[in-house]
Amino acid sequence: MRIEVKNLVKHFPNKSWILSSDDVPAKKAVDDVSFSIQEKEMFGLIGDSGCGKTTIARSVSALLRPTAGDVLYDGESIFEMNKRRFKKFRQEVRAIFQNPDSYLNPHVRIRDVIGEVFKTHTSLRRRDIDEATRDLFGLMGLSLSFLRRYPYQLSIGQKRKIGLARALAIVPRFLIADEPFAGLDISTKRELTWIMQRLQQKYKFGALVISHDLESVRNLCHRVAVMYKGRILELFDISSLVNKTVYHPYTQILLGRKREGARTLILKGKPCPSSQETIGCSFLSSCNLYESFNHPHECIESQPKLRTLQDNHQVACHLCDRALKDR
Amino acid sequence: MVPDQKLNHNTTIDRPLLSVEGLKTYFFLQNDFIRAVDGATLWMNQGEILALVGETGSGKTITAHSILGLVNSAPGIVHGKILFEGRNLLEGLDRFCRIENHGETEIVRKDLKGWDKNHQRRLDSVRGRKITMIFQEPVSSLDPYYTVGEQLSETILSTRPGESRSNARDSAHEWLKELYLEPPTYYFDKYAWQLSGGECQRVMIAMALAPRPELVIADEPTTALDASTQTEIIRLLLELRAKYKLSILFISHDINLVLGFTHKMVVMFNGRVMERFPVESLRNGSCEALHPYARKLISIDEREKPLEGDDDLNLAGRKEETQTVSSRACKYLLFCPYVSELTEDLSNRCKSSPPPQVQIEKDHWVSCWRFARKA
Amino acid sequence: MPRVFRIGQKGLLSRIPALTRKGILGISFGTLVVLLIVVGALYSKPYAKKFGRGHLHLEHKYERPHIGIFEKVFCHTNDQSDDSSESRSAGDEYEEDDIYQEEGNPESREDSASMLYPLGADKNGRGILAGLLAGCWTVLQCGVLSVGLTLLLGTTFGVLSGYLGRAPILAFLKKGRLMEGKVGAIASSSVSLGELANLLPTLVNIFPRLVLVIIILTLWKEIEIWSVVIAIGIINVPKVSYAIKDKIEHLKNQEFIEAARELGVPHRRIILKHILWYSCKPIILVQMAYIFAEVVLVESSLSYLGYGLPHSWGGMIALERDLILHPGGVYWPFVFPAAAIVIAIIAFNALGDGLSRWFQTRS
Amino acid sequence: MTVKNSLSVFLLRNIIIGLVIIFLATLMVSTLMHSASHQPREGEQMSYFEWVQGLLALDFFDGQFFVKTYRTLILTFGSLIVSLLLALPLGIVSARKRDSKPLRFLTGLADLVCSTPVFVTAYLFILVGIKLFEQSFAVVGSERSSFALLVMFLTLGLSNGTVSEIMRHAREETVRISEQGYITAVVARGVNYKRHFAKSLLIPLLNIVSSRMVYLLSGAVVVEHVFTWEGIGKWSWDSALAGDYPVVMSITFIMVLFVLLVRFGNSLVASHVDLRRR
Repeated sequence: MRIEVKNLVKHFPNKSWILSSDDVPAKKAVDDVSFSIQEKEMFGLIGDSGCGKTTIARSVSALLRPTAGDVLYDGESIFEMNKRRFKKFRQEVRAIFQNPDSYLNPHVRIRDVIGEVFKTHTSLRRRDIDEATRDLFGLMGLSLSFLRRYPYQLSIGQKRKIGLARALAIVPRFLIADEPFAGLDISTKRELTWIMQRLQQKYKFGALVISHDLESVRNLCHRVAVMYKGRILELFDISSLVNKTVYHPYTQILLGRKREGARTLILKGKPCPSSQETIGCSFLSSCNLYESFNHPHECIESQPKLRTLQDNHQVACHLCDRALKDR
Repeated sequence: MVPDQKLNHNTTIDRPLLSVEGLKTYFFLQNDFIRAVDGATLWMNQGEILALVGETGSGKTITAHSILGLVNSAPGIVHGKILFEGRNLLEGLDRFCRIENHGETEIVRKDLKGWDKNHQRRLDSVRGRKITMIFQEPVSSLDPYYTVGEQLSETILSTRPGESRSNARDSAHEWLKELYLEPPTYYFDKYAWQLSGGECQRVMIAMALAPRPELVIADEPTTALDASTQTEIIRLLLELRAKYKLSILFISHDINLVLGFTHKMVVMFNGRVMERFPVESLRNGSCEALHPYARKLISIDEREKPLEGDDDLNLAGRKEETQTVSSRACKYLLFCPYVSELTEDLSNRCKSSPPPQVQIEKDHWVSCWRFARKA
Repeated sequence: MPRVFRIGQKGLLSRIPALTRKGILGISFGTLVVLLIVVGALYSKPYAKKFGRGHLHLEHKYERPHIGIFEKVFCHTNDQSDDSSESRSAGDEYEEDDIYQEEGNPESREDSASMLYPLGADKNGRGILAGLLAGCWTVLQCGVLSVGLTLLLGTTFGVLSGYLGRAPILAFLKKGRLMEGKVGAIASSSVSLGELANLLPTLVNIFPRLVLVIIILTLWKEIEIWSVVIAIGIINVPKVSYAIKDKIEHLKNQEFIEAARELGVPHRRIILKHILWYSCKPIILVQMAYIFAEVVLVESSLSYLGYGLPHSWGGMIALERDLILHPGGVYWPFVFPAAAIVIAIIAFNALGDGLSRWFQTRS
Repeated sequence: MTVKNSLSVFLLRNIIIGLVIIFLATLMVSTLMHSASHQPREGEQMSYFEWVQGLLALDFFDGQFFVKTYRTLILTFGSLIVSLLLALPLGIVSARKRDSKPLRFLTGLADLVCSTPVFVTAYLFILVGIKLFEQSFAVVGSERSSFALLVMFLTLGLSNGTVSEIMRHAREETVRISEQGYITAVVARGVNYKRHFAKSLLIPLLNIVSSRMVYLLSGAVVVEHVFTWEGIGKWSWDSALAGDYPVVMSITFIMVLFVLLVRFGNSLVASHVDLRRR
């Protein structure tokens, strides 16, 4: 059982008034992205806000029709499934949403939030549902007093946990977590990570974990893809993250927010001007390799393709292999 | 760029530029006080970068707002001293506010109008002139109805009265250039909602630096930004600090980030300062965290397994318990791992009165009764 | 003047601001007056049966009120609406209890007079109180029916225009390459299903309401309750539908609608449960109160202009039009109905205000 | 796309939509009139297209028509100004100083008094006038002393809940704006925040004013009745009762046009202040 994303492209047309024809170039949210996630695999998708990772999450959970490309679930396109199959898909592939303040209906008690999951996918009776909910909360280490509360009575971390509980109420085979750690304190983030690890080892579900910093997925995921402006720049195993063998300058920046890394990054190197649009490599404007190799022309001319550098380590950069030789 | 040694042996003169003593900022909600800041004490020297670290709700932002007098919900600041360049910004304001303690219950009598009038008058020469601020959400802290350039030149005009508009425009352009917003003419006529977060934050920095302040309060300036932009912004800040001899009060919740470039670090929890470190020696391991909370916060990245009671750190779930504890007790009492092995009188002290700040070594202060006894 | 912040128990007086903030004061006042109106409406029929309403007693023309304080009040010349409103609400209690004690014996002349004219009589010698009670009945009937109609229509249009949103109705033309470039863009972007559903509220909303009402009313030969109900019900539709539309458009940015879709909840259930039941309940309740006030306003204005229902407060004022210009110390014939209208409107507004505050504090 | 281009697009869009709405509205009224129960008088049986032809030939707009329209517009705008003068300061100040008891009382009082129906207010004024100035304002005829005009403005401006509505909006918007991040930032910069505040308050105020216009017009119907002030409000009422097709149609046309123009101006100003609206 695997999820496969094939050449996914999504354009958002600019808001069109009457009389304004669509000559305005549409915003490319996702630009020809393809990857696949094996069964029981935790796949991390890292990138800045607005790089299209949320768009990918929403198309994988069939909330958004891509402009081109396809998403296969067990080799079957989720957009051409028949009703019965699709309902099963809805039950097997569950998502955690990004914004804890808005993915819970402010007027619904937590009990009913969880209860709705069972109501939709099972034919349990009221009492059984309550029972199941209580078991679930016990498993997630949530206090039962939350059941009677409304979302505004919970802290962000607790809302996050409720979101996780809502997704895992009926154990899915695949979990899509969109920024599950955003806006959390370090300690709460840690705790949530631990919970997810524990449950993943218990239930062995695969997951697509989306985050904006590399650290939070470090000891959660098995494979990581780094996105920038709608493209995947680097795709590697978590091992190469642990022993710091990542090559793309952008990934190095992301990694650099670790202590001494941050130090060197912040102190060495100059503040770069704000990024403009280029036909060439999208990362050109803030690329330090580009500086050190004194401005090679292929970076400006062509958008680099994702190609294998070592075994299961792919990079989309013209200069990375040169940089590797120089080491 | 900032040369390395400038950070290592800090070239700071030991004259406290800003010192906050026993600051208390309360809010009143549903018949109860929210003690956002409850007796916070911190100080920073001329030309150094002080990191104010804490988790959400630890009152670090409220502290910053209190320093600049931006707290506008009642009762607001009720007690404390804010000394800037040796001058108390709350001079003689205590006659407008009385705190009465009847056992556990606390009554605050505050003449909001009188307090406000005098406080604003004291702030006028400082706020926006000597102390400026950089905010957390750059986009929403710029007025969407005026162009960036207008707001920048407006700020410049307000700090230098008698300046002609054209001069203000020119210096606004210079400042934009200084922050690598090239070409300045392009950015001058942009609105905040037409720029990216990073660009907006640069504009905010320009506005903060244009009056040539002594102290810049940076309230989580990089939290809302992307990973790659964060480092740029911090680089910029450091570069400009070196250029204009600024002191920076850097508020953040991200210890890894802060350890990279600051001189001193102050850890806050529930409106009180728990511990104060010299960052350099903390980085090279020559000094380690003593307060249980600080240790938990700093070492949290090395650990793979949770300590017990890690999930208790957000208080929202445990409100009822916090109410049973006296408001004067140590804020960390509920979570302190040493509670069991405390002696009788010590635990009584922890319950009854706020712990004092004890100096362990140079620039290393802990506020915990256990060390108070040792000292 | 220092402000005091004190933990723990507070005096009742110092709680009043908090009560107003929570809207409890408004709600209680509103409900009180609503109850008064209901009681009056229910009592109007038996009262009329007992003492008669329609037929004239010309010998009682401009009979003075038979309740002491009003005679005192009307010795003073000028009167403001608010102190007369006090007298009105005071008067209600008077009516009720002295009606109940007098119930048995209306035979002696004075008693029957003081029963017929506790609030005096009008130009035709009819009892003001009888008119007020009858007006209560009319307002209640009219209000309930037309508010029901308004809510029905308004909710439908609101949900349609909000939920369908900007789904372009002619998009398929563009997709089918039937319309290229500008024209296609115009068509697909201008006419969306949501805007189509929003058309009727818009049309109603740009009309001066009374003009539209009278135009609608001319459809019927003579005025009966249904025509008024329909007319007033229609002109209030935009309020509700806009409120619901805005709410839904605000909800669309919230993720929980999407979360429900992701869970696999069908659209119908999302609309009915998540949008209408959970999220729009407060709005609908608040709007109900406001619309009720509107109904009282429009209905009384209609019958004031002489094209409304028979027994109505507005009509009672209209009857005394020429008297008002030169009142020879005779104020009660229009003070009481006016006070009734004002109090009713204020009460419903207060109710709506209180409800909205109440719901605000709850989330 | 450039700003100028977007502006022209914006104008064109508004105009087209306005025309469509006018067409639909008049069509609706004409169908209502045709299916009305009145028997129209001889020779006044008129179809919609005849009316449109007459409209294009400007048949209906004689001097009397313009005079009446002018009177009603005077009445509407005058009362709008009155209610704005009362509502804006109250609303804004009460939002700035939330814990001052006299203000709260004052706003509450205004809230109550100003939701009374027009004719009640009118009679209060008449009574006060009779008692204090020994004169009644309800003189039959069209000529008015400026004092009487003022009384009419007051009557319409202070009733039907216009004041309380505007006041409520002003209050809420003031609170909302002063909680905005950029106001705090401006204060922290030591700059005078009043400019920023006023500019942010402008758009919501314009919106509420333009949406209250319709209510003022419908209130004008009653006011004109009470004070026998011959404007199109009274005229429309009478001619609707009389089933006078062309008059009702043209009055409808004028009123709808007026309302739409007000809204158009509102959105124009709004889009000028806030470029995001284009």
